[in-house]
This record gives sequence, C-alpha cells and structure tokens, in this order.
Amino acid sequence: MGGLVVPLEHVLLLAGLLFICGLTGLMIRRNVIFILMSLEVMLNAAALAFVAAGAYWGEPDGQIIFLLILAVAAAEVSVGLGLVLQIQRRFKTLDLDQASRMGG
Amino acid sequence: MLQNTVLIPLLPLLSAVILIATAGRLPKRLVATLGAGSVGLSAILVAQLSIAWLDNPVPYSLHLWTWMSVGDFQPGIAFYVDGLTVVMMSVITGVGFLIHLYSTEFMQDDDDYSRYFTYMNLFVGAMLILVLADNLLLLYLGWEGVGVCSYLLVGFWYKDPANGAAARKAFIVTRIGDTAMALGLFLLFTELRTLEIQQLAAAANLQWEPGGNLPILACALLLGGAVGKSAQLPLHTWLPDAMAGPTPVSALIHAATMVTAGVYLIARTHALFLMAPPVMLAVAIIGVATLLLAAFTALNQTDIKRILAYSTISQIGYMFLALGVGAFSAGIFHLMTHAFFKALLFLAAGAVIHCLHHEHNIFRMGGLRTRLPVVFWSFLIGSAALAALPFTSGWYSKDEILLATWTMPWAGPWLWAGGILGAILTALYSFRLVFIVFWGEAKTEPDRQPEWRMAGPLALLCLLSVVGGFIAQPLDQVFPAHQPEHATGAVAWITMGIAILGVIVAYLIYLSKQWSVEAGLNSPGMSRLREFWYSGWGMDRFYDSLFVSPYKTLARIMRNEPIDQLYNGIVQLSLWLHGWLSDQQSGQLRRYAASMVVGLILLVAVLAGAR
Amino acid sequence: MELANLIVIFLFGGLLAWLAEMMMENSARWVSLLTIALCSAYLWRLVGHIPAELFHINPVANQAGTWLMHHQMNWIPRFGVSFELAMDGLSLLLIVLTLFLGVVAVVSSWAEVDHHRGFFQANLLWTLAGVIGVFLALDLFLFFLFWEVMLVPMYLLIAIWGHEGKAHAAMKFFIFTQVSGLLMLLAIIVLVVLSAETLGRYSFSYFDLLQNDLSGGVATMVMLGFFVAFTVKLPGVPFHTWLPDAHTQAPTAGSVLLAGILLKTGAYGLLRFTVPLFPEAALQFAPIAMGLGAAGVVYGAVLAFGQSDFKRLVAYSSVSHMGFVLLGIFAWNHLAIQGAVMQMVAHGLSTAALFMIAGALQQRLHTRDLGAMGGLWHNMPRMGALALFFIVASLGLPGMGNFVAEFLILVGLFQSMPWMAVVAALGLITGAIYSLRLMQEAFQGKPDAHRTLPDFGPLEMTVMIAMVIGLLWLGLYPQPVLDLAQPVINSLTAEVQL
Amino acid sequence: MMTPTELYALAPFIWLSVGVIVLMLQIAFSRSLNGACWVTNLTLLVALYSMVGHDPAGIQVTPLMRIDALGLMFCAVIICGSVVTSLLARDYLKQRPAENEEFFLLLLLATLGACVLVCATHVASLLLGLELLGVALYGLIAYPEKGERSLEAAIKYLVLSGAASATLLFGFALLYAATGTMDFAILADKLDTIQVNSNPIIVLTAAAFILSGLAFKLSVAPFHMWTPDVYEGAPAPITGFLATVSKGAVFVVLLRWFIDGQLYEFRGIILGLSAVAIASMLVGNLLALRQDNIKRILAYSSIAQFGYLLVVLIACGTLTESIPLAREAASYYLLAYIITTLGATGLLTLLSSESARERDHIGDIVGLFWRRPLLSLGFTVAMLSLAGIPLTAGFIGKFYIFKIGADAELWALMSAVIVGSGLGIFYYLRLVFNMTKNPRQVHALPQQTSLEGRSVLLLLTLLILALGVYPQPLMDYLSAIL
Repeated sequence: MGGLVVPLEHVLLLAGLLFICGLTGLMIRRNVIFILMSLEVMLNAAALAFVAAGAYWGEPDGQIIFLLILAVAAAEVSVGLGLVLQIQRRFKTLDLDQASRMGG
Repeated sequence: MLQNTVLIPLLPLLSAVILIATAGRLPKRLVATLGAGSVGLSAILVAQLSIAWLDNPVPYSLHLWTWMSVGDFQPGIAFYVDGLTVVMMSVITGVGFLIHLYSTEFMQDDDDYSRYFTYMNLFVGAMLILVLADNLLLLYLGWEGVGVCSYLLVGFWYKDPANGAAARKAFIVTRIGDTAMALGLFLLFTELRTLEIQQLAAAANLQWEPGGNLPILACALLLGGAVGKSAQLPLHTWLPDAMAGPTPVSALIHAATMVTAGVYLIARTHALFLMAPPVMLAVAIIGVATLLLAAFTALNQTDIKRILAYSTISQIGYMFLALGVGAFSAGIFHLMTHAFFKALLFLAAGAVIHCLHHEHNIFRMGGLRTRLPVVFWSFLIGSAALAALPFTSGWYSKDEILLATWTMPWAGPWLWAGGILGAILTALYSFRLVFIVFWGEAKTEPDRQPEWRMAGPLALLCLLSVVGGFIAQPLDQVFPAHQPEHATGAVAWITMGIAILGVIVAYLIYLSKQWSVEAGLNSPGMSRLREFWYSGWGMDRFYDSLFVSPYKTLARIMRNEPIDQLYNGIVQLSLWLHGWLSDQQSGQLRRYAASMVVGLILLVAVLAGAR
Repeated sequence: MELANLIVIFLFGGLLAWLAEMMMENSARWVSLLTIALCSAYLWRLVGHIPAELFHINPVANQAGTWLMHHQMNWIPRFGVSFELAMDGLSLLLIVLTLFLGVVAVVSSWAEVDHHRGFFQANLLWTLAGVIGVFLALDLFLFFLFWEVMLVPMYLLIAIWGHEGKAHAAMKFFIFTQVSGLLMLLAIIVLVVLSAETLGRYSFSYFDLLQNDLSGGVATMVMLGFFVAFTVKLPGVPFHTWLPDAHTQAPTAGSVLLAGILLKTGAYGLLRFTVPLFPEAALQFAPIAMGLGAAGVVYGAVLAFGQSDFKRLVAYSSVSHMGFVLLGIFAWNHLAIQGAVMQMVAHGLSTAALFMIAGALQQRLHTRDLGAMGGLWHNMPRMGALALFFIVASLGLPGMGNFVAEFLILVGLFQSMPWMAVVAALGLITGAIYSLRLMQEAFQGKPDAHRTLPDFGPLEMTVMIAMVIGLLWLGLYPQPVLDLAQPVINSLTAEVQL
Repeated sequence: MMTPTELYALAPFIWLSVGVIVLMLQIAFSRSLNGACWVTNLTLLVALYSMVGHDPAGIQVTPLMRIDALGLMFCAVIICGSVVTSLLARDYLKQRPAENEEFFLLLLLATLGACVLVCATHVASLLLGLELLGVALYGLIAYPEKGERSLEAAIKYLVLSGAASATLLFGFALLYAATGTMDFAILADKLDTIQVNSNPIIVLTAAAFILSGLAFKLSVAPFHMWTPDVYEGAPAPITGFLATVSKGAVFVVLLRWFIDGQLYEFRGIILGLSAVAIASMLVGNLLALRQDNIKRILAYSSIAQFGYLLVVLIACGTLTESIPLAREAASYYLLAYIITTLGATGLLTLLSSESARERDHIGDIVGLFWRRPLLSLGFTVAMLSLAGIPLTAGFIGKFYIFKIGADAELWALMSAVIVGSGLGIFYYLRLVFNMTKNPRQVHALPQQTSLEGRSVLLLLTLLILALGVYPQPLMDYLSAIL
C-alpha cells in the first residue's frame, strides 16, 4: 500500500483541520457568500480525505469520489449563488441574520 | 292471622308510594285519610295480631325472600315476631296512629301536606321493618330508613336553611354511630357466619367465651349504633337540634319511636351483650351520665321543645341504665311508658305552639291553664308521668329501673344515686315547665283551640300515660328468666318518693316563688355554669372545634386538588421546556449550525468514549 | 360472528344517525334510540339461544365452551393476534348496563344538544360500540384497540359539546388515558413476548396468556402496567384528577357515559385481567391497591364536600365510590367481588341519574354553581324528589343497589383486612356529609321567588323512574345480578387465590 | 459490461431519466401546466410499472446499487408519493400563476434521486442520490417566486444540508481510510477484523460523522433545528414531499448502511443512537406543544416520529436476532408515516390551493370540520395515526416499536416513547380541537380544488385506516421479502 508518500494520519489531520475551518466559518459568518465558501471548504476537506485514503489503499476509488464531490459542490454552489441573487434582490442585504424571518 | 304480619309494614309503605305517585295532586282530605288511615289499619292489624299471638305466645318467623345470597352470606327479607316485637309494634302503630291523626289537623295549613304524610308513612314502615327484622341486615335497613325519614322530617320546612342544617346534623351524627354498627355487623358475620339474630345468639354461645375480646368488641360496635340513634353520650347532640321539624314529628320520631331504636337493638341482641359484661357496664354508665347531663341542660332551656328534647335524652338514659344493669324488660317497659307520656307532652307542646303563633319560648307563654284547658291537663298528666309521680305510668317503669339498678354488683349504688339525682331533676324541670307555661300571667294570647283531631289523641295518650303502667308486657320468653332482683326497704321508699321532692322544689321556686334563687343563679360562677348547662355542656362547641371545623377547613384547603398540582407541575415543566426550546429556535442559521456542531461533538464523544 | 354484530350495529347506527340528521332535522336521536333498541333486541335473541345451564357453569378460563358465547378468528396471525370475542355473565351484565345507560344518555341529550345533533349521536353510539368491545374482547390486542378507540368519540363529545373549559378537560382526559394505555400496551407486549417462550408462539389470547409463568419483579412490573391503566380509568387515587374536569365539562350525555360505563371498564379490566393474569404479583400488591382504594374513598369524599360545582361534586363522589370497587376487587373473595360488580352497576345508575339532574339544572339555570341554586324543590318538586332519591341511594341507603354493593364489599374486605374496612367505612360517614350538602345547597334552602323553571318532562321522567326502579330492584332483590356474576367469580377465585 | 438482466433491473431509473428529458423537451416547446403534470405522472406510472416482475431476492447492479425488494418497495412508495405530490401541486400551482412547469421537472429529478438513494449500497451512489435529491429540493423549496419565507427556507436548507453532506462525506472518507472499502456489505467484514485487531477509534469517529450527516437529513435532535423553518417556508406540496420522500429515502439508506455494515455491533454507536432517539422524542414533542403553525407542528412531529423509528436500529444492537423484525418494523413504520404525513400535508396543500396565501396557521383550520367534514375527517384520521391511536396505520407502526423495544428490553427508550406520545397527544388533538371549534359558524365555501386532489386525500385516509385495521397482508409481504 504505497501510493501515499506522507503518512495517512497527517493528511487526515489536515483534512480535519480544513473541515473545522469550514465549520467555524459556517458558525461565525453572517454573509451568505462567506457561508457558501465555508461550505466549499468543508466539501473539499472531505474530498481531500477521500483522495488521501484512495492513495493510501492504492485504489482509484478515492479520486473518483473526489470528482463526484467536485461536481456536487459545483451544483450546490450554483444553486446557492442563484439564491444569493434572489436574497440580494428581495432583502437588499446578504446578511443572513437580517434575512431571517421565521423561528419559534 | 300471622301471615298478615307482612301487611303491617306494607300498608304505610303502600300509602307512601301512592302519595309519591300522585305527587301532591290529591285533595288534603284524601291525603289525610290515606296517611293516617294506613297507619290506623296497621294498628288494627297489630292489635289483631297481638290478640292472636297472645293466645299462643310462641315466636315465629316469616321468610319472604332471600335478600342476597353470596356463599354463606344469605340474609333474608324475613320477619321475626316475639313478645318484644309485639310490644314495639303496638307502640309504633298505636302511638303512631294517634300522632298521624293529630297531624291531620296540625299540618292543615301547610302546602306540603302530602309530602308530610309521605315521609311519615315511610317512617312508620321503616320503623316497623326495623322491629320486625329477623336479621341484623334487615334491621339495619329499617335503621337507616328511619334515619333518612328523620332527616327528611326534621328538614321538612326546607326553605329555612337552619332546618336543613339541623336535619343534616341529625343524619350525620347518627350515621357515625351507624357506621360503628355496620362494622359490628361485619365482625359478627366474619366470626359467626350469620346475621340472623336468633342464630347469632346461639352461635355466640357456642363459639365465644363470655367476656372475651370478640364479644366485647362486637357489642361495643353495636353499642355505637345504639348510642347514635338513641342520642346518648357522646352522640346526643343532634336531638335538640332535631326539634326544628314539625312537632308531631318530634313526638313520633324523636320521642316515641326512632330514638328508642337503640334501646330496642340492645334488648334484641341482649344475648350478645350478656357475654360482654364490660360493655354492659358501659351501657349503664352512659345511661347515667347522659341522664344527668341532659337533665341539667333541660333545667336551663327556654325553648319548650328543647326542654322536651333534653328530657327525652335523659329518659332514654334511664332505659340504657336499665339495659346496662340487665333489667331488659324494665328498660322496654320504660320505653313504652315513655312513648306514651313523651308523645303526649310533645303533642301538647305542639298544641301550645300551634295555638300561640309558633311561639317556642316558655317565658313568653304563661297563664295558659285557663285558656287552653285541654292542653293544660294533657301537659300536666304528661309531666306527672315524666316526673314519675306515684301511680302514673312513668312511676312504675322508672321505679323498676332504679330498684334493679341498686342491686347491681359494686357499681349499683352509685348508678342508683345518679338515677335518683336525675329523678329529682326530672321532676324539677318538668314542673318548672308546667308552672311557667300554664300559671302566671298570660304573655301571648292563643288564637285558636285544638279541635277533635288534636284533642282526641291527647286524651287517649293521657289515658295511656296514666294507666300505661298496668299494661303487662309479654316479654318473659324474650329475656333471660333471672332478671336482677329489686331493692327493698329504705332504698325502695326513697326511689318511690323522690319525685315528689322535685315537684315541691319546683313549686317553691317557680310557682310560689318562696325560694328566691335569682341571686344565686345570677352570681358570676353560677351564671357561667348555667351558660355551660344551657349549651348542653358545651358539647356542640367541642365537636365543632374538634371535628366539624377541621373537616371544613380540610375540605376548603383541598378543594383545589392537591394531587393535581403534581400533574400541573409536569405540565408547567413541559411548557417551560417548550418555551426554552422555542427560544433556541431563533431562525438564525449560525445558531442552527452551532447546534449541529454540538451534536457532532457529542456524538463523537459518546461513540468514541463508550467503546 | 354474532357478538361482533353487537358492535357493528352501533358503528353503523352512528353513521346512520349522522347521515339521517343531514337529511332530516332532529332525526338523529330517534335513530340512536332505534339503534340501541335494535342492539338490545339482538342481544335478547342471542341470550335466548344460550342453553340455560350455561348460566350456572363456571366459565373455565381456557375452555371456551364454558363461556356463554365465544368467537375467535384470525386477524393478525403474524403476531398471534386474533379477533376473539367472548361473553360471560360479567360481560353480559355490563353490556346490559351499557345499553340501558345508552338510552339514558340519548334522552339526556334530547333537548340539551342544540347543534350538530347528528354527529353528536354518532359519537355517542361509537362510544357505546367501543365500550361493548372492551367488555367483549378477550384478545389483549383487540382489547387495547377498543380501549383506545372509545376515547376518540368520547373526546369529541367533550371537546365539541362541552362547557366552558372543554378543551382543557377533554385533553386531560385523553392524555391521562392514553399515556396509561401505552403503559398497558407495553405490558401486554412484554407479557406476550415472555409467554411466547413457554407457549412456543405469539398469542394475545386471554386464554393462552393466563398460563403465563411470570414471577418476581417482571411480573410485578407488567402487572403494574395493567394496574395503572385500569386505575386511571377507574379512577383511583392518585390518578383520578382527570375525572372531575372531564365530568364537569362534558355534556350531560357525556358525563352519563363517562360515569356510568367508561369508569366501569377500568374496574372490569382489573377484575378480568390484572388479577387473574398476575395472581402472585397481585397478591403482593393487594395491600397497596387496597390502600389506594381506601384513600380514594376518603379523599374523594373530602374533596366532594369542598366543591361548589354540582357536577364536580358528583364527580368526586365517583372517585369515592370507585375506591370501593378497587377495595372489593383486591380483597378478592366472593363477597367483595360480588360487591364490586354490584357497585359497578349501582353506581352506574345512581351517578348517571345525578348527572342527568345536573344537566337538567344547567340547561335551566345556565350554571352549575351550587351557590346560585337553592330552594329548587319549590320550583321543581319532581326533580327534587328524584334528586333526593338518587342522593340517598348514592350515600348507601339500604334498600338500594349501592348499599348492597358497599355492604358486600366491606363485609368481604373485613374478612381479609379488617383495618382497611374500618378506614373504608369512614366513607359511609363522609359520603353522607357531601351528599346531604348537595341536597341542601341545590334543592333546599330559600327559593328564589322570581324563578319559574320547568320541571322534568314525561320523557325524562320515564328514564328517571326506570332508574329508580332499577336501583330499588338491585337493592331489594339483587339475586339475579349476583347469580349472573357468580359463576364468573367462582372460576376467578378458584383459579386465583389471593 | 452490463447484462440485460441488470439493465432491466435499472428500468425504473432509466424511465425516470427518460421522463426528465421528455419533460424538458416538452417545456421547451410548449408551456402547459397540465401537460407537464401529465407527463410527470405518466413517467412515474411507467416507472412504477417497470418495477413489476423484478426478482425480490435482489440483484446487485455494479457495486453501486442493489435492486432488491426493500429498494424496489421504497422506490414504489417514493414514486407514489411523487404522484400524490404532483396531483396536489397542480391545483396549488394554478393559484400561483407563473412559469410553473419546471416544478415538475425538479420533482421528477428529486424522485430519481430518492430512488437511487434507497437502492444505494455504496458511498458513491449514496452521494449521487443524496445530492440529486437535495439540489432538486433546493429548487423546489425556493420555487414560489414571491415568497420571502421560501427563499429563506431554501438558503437555510442549502447551507445546512450542504454542511451535513460534507460531514457525511468526511465521515465516509475516514471510514474509507480506516477500512479501505466504500461498499456497505464489504464494510461488515472489514469492521470485524478491525474490531479484533486494532483501535477502532477512527472508525467510531467516522461513524459519528456519518450519523451526524444522516441525522441531519432525518432531522433528529440535535440536528433538527432547520426542519421547522424549511417546512414552513417550503410550498405546501413540497413540505409533504420533503417530510416523506426525502426523509424516507434517507432512512432506508441508513438502514442499509447500518445493518449491512453491521455497525450495530459497536456499543458506542448504539449508545449514541439511543441518546439521539430519546432527545428527538422529547425535543420534537416539546417544541410542538404550543406551536401555532401547522407546518411547523408537522416538522416537530416528524422529529419525534424519527426518534421513535430509531428504536428499531437500536434494538438490533441489543438483540441481533431482531434484525429481520427490525427491517420489517422500519418498513411498516415508514410506510405508515409516509402515508399519514402525505395525508396531513395534503390537506394543507388543498387549503392553500384555495387562496394565494399559504394557509398553514392553526387559525386557518378553525371550524373546518363543519365546512369540509370529509376532508377534516381525513385530517383527523391522519392526526390520530401520528398519535398512534388504534385502527390507524400509525398504531401498528407504534405497535412494532413497542414489540421490538420489548424484545430488546429497551426500557429507557420505551419510557421516552410513552412520555413523547403523551406530549404528542396534546398538539395532535389541539389541531383536531381547532377544527371542531366554532360549530355555529357554518358557511361552506365553494369548492375550488379539483376532484383528483380530494380523491387522493380520501384514498390516503382509507389507506391509513386499512393499514390499521387489516395490517396482516402488508406484514406478510414485508416479512416475506425482507
């Protein structure tokens, strides 16, 4: 099993850190653009982990999933950006907290 | 002849059913005919029965149907007739008929004429069932039945809440005793497997040691019932209040019949009581204590009916005394004579009240001797019998009781002394009543005279009060042959004559006013004592603060359901949690994300932690 | 299938009543009466076909032929659930009571319900269907089904036609019964699962489950599941608090049904299931159960005395009276159980009548507050006299059914636990206190001179007099009822000795 | 290369895809709401028909999908759910004139995604199905152009769902790193050796991530917070679709992963699931207590319902023998839940179809019982089913839960189920009570909804009752195929 030069744990740790970064962004950001970016980071963290694991096991599966994730992320973000436009038009702001009406 | 026994209680009940069904639509005349007539018919039947039975005085029983049958618990709707039953039935239907007759005039102006006779007939029916019952359960039926009728009749004039209160008091206080009695029934059945009275006696003799715990407990519980119904200490407080009912009711229920049911019960179950000497002693002591207490109280009352009520309590005390010392037939004898003269007194008092615009206070009467002569003579004869002046009926019966009391081992003389003191007091208060009401100056003018339907019964009862002492009761087979011996000598003389002393004292104080007791009576100590006596030895207040008020307070505190607070607490908790959780649901995306992160961290912790 | 028809008649009757009212004003109540009449006639026919000697045979629990009627067919064989209905003397008795009180309920709704009469009658009949199902079902799954299903129409009766606090009351009623019902469902399932180990298959049939050999803590827990559900319905202290609210807020017919029969399903459950299924556990638990019963007797009476709402007072009196039932069942001897059965019937009649009077008063006075009443005897002597009768009946006057019941219970109880009987006997006194207070506040006292109120009409009088006769009959010649229940009790006590 | 058998097995997916393309072309040529609706329904029916005659034993088509009875049954259920949604949506959309035809396009795509999801046995297919479903749903939620609430709901759902997907994928990546497989069935063997050989902490962490991701989709506590907002914001038909099809599909995939991968052998997972389940039952029911928006009530109710359903998975952990029963129970419960929820949201859709406004406030149904007795009766039945009252499908579902809980002796969970049900009664009945309020104001409004909408609702009601009264056939079927 030698597709991976660095130890797997290191890459997973990196992916984990990326994931946490994304999560943190999700929790502290109010601007919808930044939130979408954080989401991308999280997805990419997962993708990175897949690539690393695939390399570790010497299989192409990891890369395939990586490609799928890329496609998915693109789809999500495109719909997301569409919604961002609507939000901007409707609420005149990109601050999600201000666009929130529901609750309780 | 004997199978007609069934008709005796049935007739009044039937009349009551007809009166209920017609619901007051019958004319008064017809109601009166039905109400009084049915009891009169019963009385005739009783007379026939008595005559027939006296020819061949053997107890017999009449089984109608089995009431309920569960395993060996098989009480029947069954009657048992012996001497005691005959005496009781005669008193109930005889005196009962006279009182019904009297009522037809007394209640003439009342709108609820029909309702009155319904209750009265129901009462007579229930009372007859009580004395006819061959088992304690059926007796209990009659027992409770008369209780309810008493409740209904005391509260007959329901529009005044005070009457309702008196009625409820009467029912509930007796109910306390009844509950004890019911427990007694449970105990008797559990131990002896029957409630049939004659079998009970036999079974008890076989299974129980005289003086053992079980007979004592059983008799004590039965005594509880008797004490309640007969208004003896400590459950006597209801009777004076029960005077709120129409006066004929007081005469019938609260003098002649129902209140003596306790005496009847003890006499009926004497076989059991004889196996429990301590209870017998208790009966005697209760009797003496009650008769003294009630006599002192009667001495201070101003309401004519309350005086008579306390006097009733006191006289029943004598009967209890008789039962307690084992002189059962003397007790029943006094029961009968008391029924005569006390009914007479009540009816006479009723006549006074009737003719005096419902005046009850004796100090607003006076001088009626000439204005209401019939009533005066009735009252005088009644009082004489009550005071047990020689050769009246009361004299014979009370004499017998006191003489028997003296011979009771070790406690006898003390009880006798109490009885004698009571006799003086009885004479004193009864003639105080006579002198104040019928002599002196008139304070209220009567507006009418009793007509024949009232006067007739009075006259008949006068006769009975005088000659009642000569009626021989067929009780020899009912009670144990060896009744207590009678005292002789000085004791006998004192016993016989003591009442005269009381009358003389009453004369000196209340009529000739030669003894001025005003000063003594008004001294601070004395007036407080009189106050105390007046209030019936403070028993009402005592019970009120010990039971009634706490119960009411308890009910008031609890009325909003303490247990429900627990469930309300759960509801409040849920709502509070709902509120808190809803607040978290703020609509902020960041917060939602944070909750997910928290969930993730917790899950990781749990999963990794609980390997 | 004959037994199922008893239920089906009511289901369709309800539907018909609903539709009939849409077609024709005021026709629903007639449809209701007809439905009940039809069902009674059908029952009469069924009972007529039962061989007379069966009424004297003790129904052996696992011998279906000894029951008056028995019917079983597969329903959900996947879990051993069958559609099993059976009738013995006890069920027959309670069904007769149900039918009778059904008529009372319809009559009491006659003038009171003034909107959506059709749907009202439908719910009324569906409630009856559920109750009859409860009394007949011998498959525990089926039993639970009826147990829960009858709540829904009852809930609607209270929630739609109830008084001012109906939402809260109906909800409380439903939640109490439902939560305790789920406990019972869990208990039933645990019982079935554990019995399957010895039985080799799943079966919800009463007869199969009677042979369970649960013991120790498990048996106690499972028994408690049943006990709580039934005690909530009974209601026993401390699970009774739904009852005063529900009774008070329900329309008259609802109160009649609740007090008259729904409460009896709890007693029936205790008698039919709790004790026989778990004799050992019940034996150990009996003192506590009896303690709850005695506490209920006294507690209900004290609270009844404190109430100022006519219906609420009567509701608490039910708590007190049903405490006697709990005592009777757990005393577990012939006398006490007979007493408990008797109490179910007698209390059903007397309380139903009192609720009917309460309903009539509310309709006339637009209040249930005793403070606003007084002297009503003057205005309505017929109603007053009837109220008096039922009040003294409910305080246990001999000669009426309630006395027979309470006396039998107490005698029986005295034989097993004398002290408990002493405590319970306090109920005789406290019962008198609140009953007479009710009489006083409502019918006695000073009448309001300006008030003219219509007395009971012929229809109400007919029903009332029927109940009067019923109570007197039960009080003076209860033997037919006792005989009907006796074989059942014989076999119950023979199998289970506490 | 794919064999004809495998291709045949994939027929429903192929037909759905074909339908998507046809619909797209149709819209490109001529816009017609009715036309789009009919094409959609035709597609769905063809797809449904194409499932007839499949081997119930199942066939593995590539490592990605397993077309077995479980999958097929839920495909069928999903397709039926879509039919119901599309029929109800037509009236709903007619009230909201705009370019509405794409709605059906998205609906078909979402259906396809859900169908892929229920057959997924591999991370890749799971990812594809999930995202196909998810992305289509973003569009559906945001569909009503004018609604601010729907926009807000869509962006919230998008962001959070994306985050959940990322979490899920990260978990799978970790699992892949630890085991070297992404196939659920092989996972079981690998996990076995891992459990024996080495420290499974990485596996457990992975499981936690995966569970979190799925828990979000199932909206169980504490991953539930998005649910009410999204339900409320989404157009009524989509609320129903989201609550039933989307959640149902995710639960099936969870069931597959959990049971095929034998993850129930980890005590930690069982413990974690139990905590999540209990929290869901309590939180969901508590949140609904005094809620006045019916969609939010249904959202909270679904949180609780999935809490109950998780008991089934937990039972597998304590009692391995109960796995077949667990599949059966889960299937029955899900079916009952889906039918019931479709019925409940269907009423809201119908009501909202009568006006341009979303009629989802509790005030909107006051007195409904007297205006629309039959519809209200249907809603009442649905509420009773959710509350688990006998004679309804929901009761049988709950019965399964109790049965399996009793088998596995999960007393704490059972207590929570009872407490939760008790709380649940309150708000379900509150809705019923509100429908029966104001009985004196009876004024029937003219019927504006189409016949098929109403008959669909009636059919659902009858189904709820049928499954509650006579559940044996379905039980037999389920126990035979699973």
